[in-house]
Amino acid sequence: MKDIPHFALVLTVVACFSAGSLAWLNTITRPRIIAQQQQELDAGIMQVLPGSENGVIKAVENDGTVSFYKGYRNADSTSLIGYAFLIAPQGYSSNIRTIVGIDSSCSRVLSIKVLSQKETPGLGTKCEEIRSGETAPWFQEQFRNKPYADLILDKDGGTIESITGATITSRAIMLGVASRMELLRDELDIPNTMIN
Amino acid sequence: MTLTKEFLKGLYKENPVFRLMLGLCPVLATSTSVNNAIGMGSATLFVLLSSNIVVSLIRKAVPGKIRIPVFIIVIATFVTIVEMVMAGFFPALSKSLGNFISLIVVNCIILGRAEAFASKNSVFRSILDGLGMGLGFALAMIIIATFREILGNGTWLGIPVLGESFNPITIFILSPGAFLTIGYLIGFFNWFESRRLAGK
Amino acid sequence: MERSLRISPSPHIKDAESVTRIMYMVVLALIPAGVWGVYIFGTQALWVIVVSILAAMGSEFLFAKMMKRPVRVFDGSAVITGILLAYNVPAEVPLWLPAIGAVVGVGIGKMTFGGLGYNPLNPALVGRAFLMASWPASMTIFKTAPAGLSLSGIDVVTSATPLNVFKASREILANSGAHTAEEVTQATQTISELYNANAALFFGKVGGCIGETSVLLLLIGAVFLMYKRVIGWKIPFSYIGTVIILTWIFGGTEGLFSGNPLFHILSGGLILGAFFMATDMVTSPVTFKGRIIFGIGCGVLTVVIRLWGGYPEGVSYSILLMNLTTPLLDRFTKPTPFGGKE
Amino acid sequence: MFRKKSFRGGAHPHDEKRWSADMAIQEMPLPGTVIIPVQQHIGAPADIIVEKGDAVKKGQPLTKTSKFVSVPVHASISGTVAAVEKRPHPFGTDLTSIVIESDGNDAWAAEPVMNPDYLSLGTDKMVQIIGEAGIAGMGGAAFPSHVKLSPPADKPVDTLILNGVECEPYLTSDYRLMLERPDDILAGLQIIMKILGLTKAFIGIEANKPRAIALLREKCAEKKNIAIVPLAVKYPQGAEKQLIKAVSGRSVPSGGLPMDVGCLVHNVGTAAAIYEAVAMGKPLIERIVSVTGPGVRKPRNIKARIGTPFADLIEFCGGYTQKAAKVINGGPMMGIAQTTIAVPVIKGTSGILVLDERTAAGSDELPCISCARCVDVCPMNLLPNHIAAFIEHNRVEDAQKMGLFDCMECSTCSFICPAKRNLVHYIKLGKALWNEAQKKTG
Amino acid sequence: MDFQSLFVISIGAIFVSNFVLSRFLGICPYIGVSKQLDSALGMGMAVIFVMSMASVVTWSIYTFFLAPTQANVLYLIFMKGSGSPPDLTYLRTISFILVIATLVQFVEMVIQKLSPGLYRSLGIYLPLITTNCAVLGVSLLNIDSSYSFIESLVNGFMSGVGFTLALVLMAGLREKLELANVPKAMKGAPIAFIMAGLMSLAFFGFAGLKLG
Repeated sequence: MKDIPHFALVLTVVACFSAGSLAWLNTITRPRIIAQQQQELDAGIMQVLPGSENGVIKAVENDGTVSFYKGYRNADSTSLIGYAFLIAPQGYSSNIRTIVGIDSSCSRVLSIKVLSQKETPGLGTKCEEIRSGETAPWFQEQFRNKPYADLILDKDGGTIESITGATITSRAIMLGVASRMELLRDELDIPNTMIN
Repeated sequence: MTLTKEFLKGLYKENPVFRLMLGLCPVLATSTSVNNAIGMGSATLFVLLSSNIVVSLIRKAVPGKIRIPVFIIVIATFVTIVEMVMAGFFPALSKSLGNFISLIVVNCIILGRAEAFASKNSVFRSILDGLGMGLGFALAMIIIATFREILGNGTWLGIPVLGESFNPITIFILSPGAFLTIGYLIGFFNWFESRRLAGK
Repeated sequence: MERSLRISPSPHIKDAESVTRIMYMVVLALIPAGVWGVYIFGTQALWVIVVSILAAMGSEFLFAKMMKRPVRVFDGSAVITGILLAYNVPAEVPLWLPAIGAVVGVGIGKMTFGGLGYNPLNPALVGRAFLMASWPASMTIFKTAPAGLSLSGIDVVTSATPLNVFKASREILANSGAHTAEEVTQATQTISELYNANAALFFGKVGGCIGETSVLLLLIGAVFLMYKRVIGWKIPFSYIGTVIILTWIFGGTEGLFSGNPLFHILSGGLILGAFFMATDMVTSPVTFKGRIIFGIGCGVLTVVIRLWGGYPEGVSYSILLMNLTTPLLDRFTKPTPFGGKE
Repeated sequence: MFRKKSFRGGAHPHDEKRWSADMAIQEMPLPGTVIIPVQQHIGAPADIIVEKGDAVKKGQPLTKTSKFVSVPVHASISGTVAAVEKRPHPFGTDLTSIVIESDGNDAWAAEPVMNPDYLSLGTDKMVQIIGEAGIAGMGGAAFPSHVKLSPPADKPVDTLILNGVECEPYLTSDYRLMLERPDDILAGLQIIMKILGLTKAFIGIEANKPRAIALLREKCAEKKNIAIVPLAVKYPQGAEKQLIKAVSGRSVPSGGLPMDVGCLVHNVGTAAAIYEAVAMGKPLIERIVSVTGPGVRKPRNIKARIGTPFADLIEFCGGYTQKAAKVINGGPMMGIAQTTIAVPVIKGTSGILVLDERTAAGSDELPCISCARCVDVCPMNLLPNHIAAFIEHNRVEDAQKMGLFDCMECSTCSFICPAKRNLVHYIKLGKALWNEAQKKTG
Repeated sequence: MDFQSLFVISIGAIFVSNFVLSRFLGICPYIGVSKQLDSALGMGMAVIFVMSMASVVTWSIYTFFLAPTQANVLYLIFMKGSGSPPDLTYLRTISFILVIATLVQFVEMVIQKLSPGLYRSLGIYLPLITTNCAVLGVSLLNIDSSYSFIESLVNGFMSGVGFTLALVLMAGLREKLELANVPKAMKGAPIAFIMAGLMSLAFFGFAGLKLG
């Protein structure tokens, strides 16, 4: 048992070295990681709120966490383009992190962008598929300028073409967009009559 | 054992994946594309090499009874370094490898080499061992990923190789494909090895 | 007087039944359903069947040669694999699809394990699951309308199997809040139409995979096999019985005990699966209790997948899953030897 | 029809009794030489008490024993001991045998005399006579009969069953015996009942022998204490444990004996032999043998001396047909194929079956397809396919855990197997391997 | 805590995204300890136990020591609740693996003391579990999915059950494969992988399962 101080010493030294080096490395990489995440998000928001590239994006907080974003056309934030928000509906095998931009009256989708998902390769992953000759994912493009009332899949008699063999993924995204829009309307106190 | 052999053994004779069958979880999980395989392979190579060096350096200072915890701390430190660097500089790769970067820490090859080799050998030999084993691991991953990506996606390193008319056999990038590919590859290497031995 | 005599261990007489005979009896029993499949889906179905059988036999031959094993292409088992695989795909599939399925089923599912008798899973179902995982889109398109026949009011062009229609309608009813009143009414109406289509389902005037549509013809084959004692009653009856009970309890749209078991028996691949695939000797338990539990397990899984799973039909997956349990079932239901303690 | 009782499992091979069922028992001409193996029963062999060159007479004991589970053999003809040496035995190996050359006189050492008062002999005396007469179970197993008739006091026997099932295909010797000597059988039965102090007994007969059932029923019309039980035609109906189950509903415990459930089974042939021994003092020197099958010209039921070579019997039946290919001691299910017909008839030889090319043709073993037919038919409720697979892979211990030693080698599983696997062969091998391993470990 | 979400987690952990067959965690013991049913059962029980324990412990460590929240113990003690809480999440790998290694040792000692019988049946598997990536995997997964305490516990337990299910099925099949006529080169691990592939193929039947 007289070894114990020795053991403790060795372990402490090793642990200190380890903790020290990690802490140091963390100070270097952490800002990059945060910046990267922010950049990705900003890029996403700009993409789903066309016109905001030259303006500003403001985060609206609710109970300390970001609830949604407001996108302005100009730098002095007077001309509102619309709102953007993140959704992560449960798809087939993952949460599909998607950013959605809607217009200022909360009545139509401007554009959506899937940020990350781990759906079934070859099926659900087609929500990010770009068909040859096109520049944007066809599935997400269908949401462009789609009125709230038209957020219905073809399988349910609507106009949004679902991904073959991946109805669950398609429906998850569609319902995710629609239900968050509804919530946002309540949050912004926009009466339902305006959009129907 | 000559130094050359020390290095080469990891590539074929004691290949961690095909012969020793160690550290298979990341092999199966992240061999969906050659890109991921290279990323995972390099990460493992880095951790293996670094931990081999450090373990070999401190081997005389560490009492035998606490060597395992010390090794684990060393390995975990390097894994965390990889995690941070990857998240900071290769965000896309970091995202697609996910938790399997963290899980390098429980990859049996790394602790296995630290315990079985680096803690008993000089730094130089440990470097060669780490390099050989790490490259062997990475190579094995790339081989598996090559089969899976070409069959399952029609591409290699993202470049279409089988043409437009090829209808990818999606299952190869799904979980059953991983098991089947590695099963048949190990079977092939067994067969090859028995042929080789019989030829001698 | 003295002559060279044969010697061999007892017994010195053997039953006339042989593996090959059993296999070809199954083939015979499967023929009527296939003929019906070709009649309603056209010659395309015939080609699918032919390609599938040839691919299964061909890969059996090649793999046996490769592994330097005795070649038993004509023992009938490869033919059955080919037929069952073809019966489990839609008539519309491109012909390379059943070919690959048969090669995978026989090559990976059977020959890798040492050939007939050693395969842990039903080779045809392995082939089908492989295809399903790789090309789900091709595997679930039922474009060919049954010749001149259709379920009233149901669009046979887009999603032609009754179970597909059922599942879609059921989902609408389950989330009625997210749908318009009109859709809900239509779904209710569709389900009641399905429930009233027993005759069409029984005679096979519906869309679906090539060999699964005609309950009548499948039952004729099954009765033949039972009469010939090729298959027993335990697995199919416990399987179908379980489906009846569970769909009656949970299958309804108006709470518990409102389901329509008859619809669930007659539609999809249940009859084909229960009598021809779950009873596959190699991959099902050998003990009495084991077979009963096997059947019940298949039934439970089929209903779970049909009602709550990602696919409209769960027969093949449930049989595959139960195949995995076969060794355990055999082990834990080992009968007490005669005179042993019960 | 008859109300038929039975057991779980079993199979239905063609009974093939037609070859010899209607052939009345014929006496063999006196053989020139008989070969009498010392060991014809289960248990310890007896000591030889004659030497080469000795003159012996019919019925004279050739061996003597002091051990309980053992019986002597007797000379079946009069003549000279020509040799005491190893000779081919129907069990497949060469065993010590006493070869007697006939003097043509067929003279008795002691002529059997009818003792009208035999039933008043004491129980112990009867058992002693039976033992000295060399009677061993004549259904095939050849267990010394007097041993069976001396149950230990703690296992009282209350049910006696006479086995007239003869479920092996082809064989008709018991059938002919029942038809031609029913009185002897019933007298033997009464002796056994007396020894055991029983008032009631059963005779189990398969329903495919309606004439035998009717005849015995008629004979027993006044004897209310003997019940003739028709049994379902199913192999192995005649196996001891299955017969007990069918008749009495009792299950002999695994590894146990019939007396554990208060039962005792004797073959009808044994009963007749017991009668002859007790009432007339005649030792067991002859028995009924069915020589039958597609390989003999004139299938017959023969009363043959113990020790008569198979060749003589086959000759007496007109010799082989063109197609004859296989000679079996016993029935086709459990009998043993012979390499030579120089082997003699022994006490347990109920038949000599000669099969032709077609019936004898074996086929290649295929892998098991788990069709479970063997499981369904196994009268012992085992999983023969699994046991055999374990033995095939040299895992005897696993096989033993699966009930290897519960198997009675009735061969029903091998018969039914569509993959033509010799399951029973594996099982026999497994038992041998296990015993060997046990011997090694002590 | 609503029962339904726990039910969904359970079904997911056991069937839909089975730890071994779809997440590829714990492959080494899955291939290594599946030769015999008895040892598979023993290993399974040990894994269930350790995974539940580890889920609880690592969740607590993360929530109270690493995560930048107001409830962070370090923040409350050393910074007296002022300023912004420190983000130590980058230390999760290293802290989790140490905690798991210690936990396994500890569990081993406790079981040995309290129940020698249980120790004999589980003990030999415990050291193997330290390098079983399923344990670290479930800990990370709990954090990634932002599970609550109870959810983490249930997820840990049920993932262990899923692991055991796959392991036990595999053991049964491999005992049967021992008697099969598998080509020589494929014997042992290769055929086990093929079997695993087919098993995960069969488990696709559970994909998209939505109970509740």
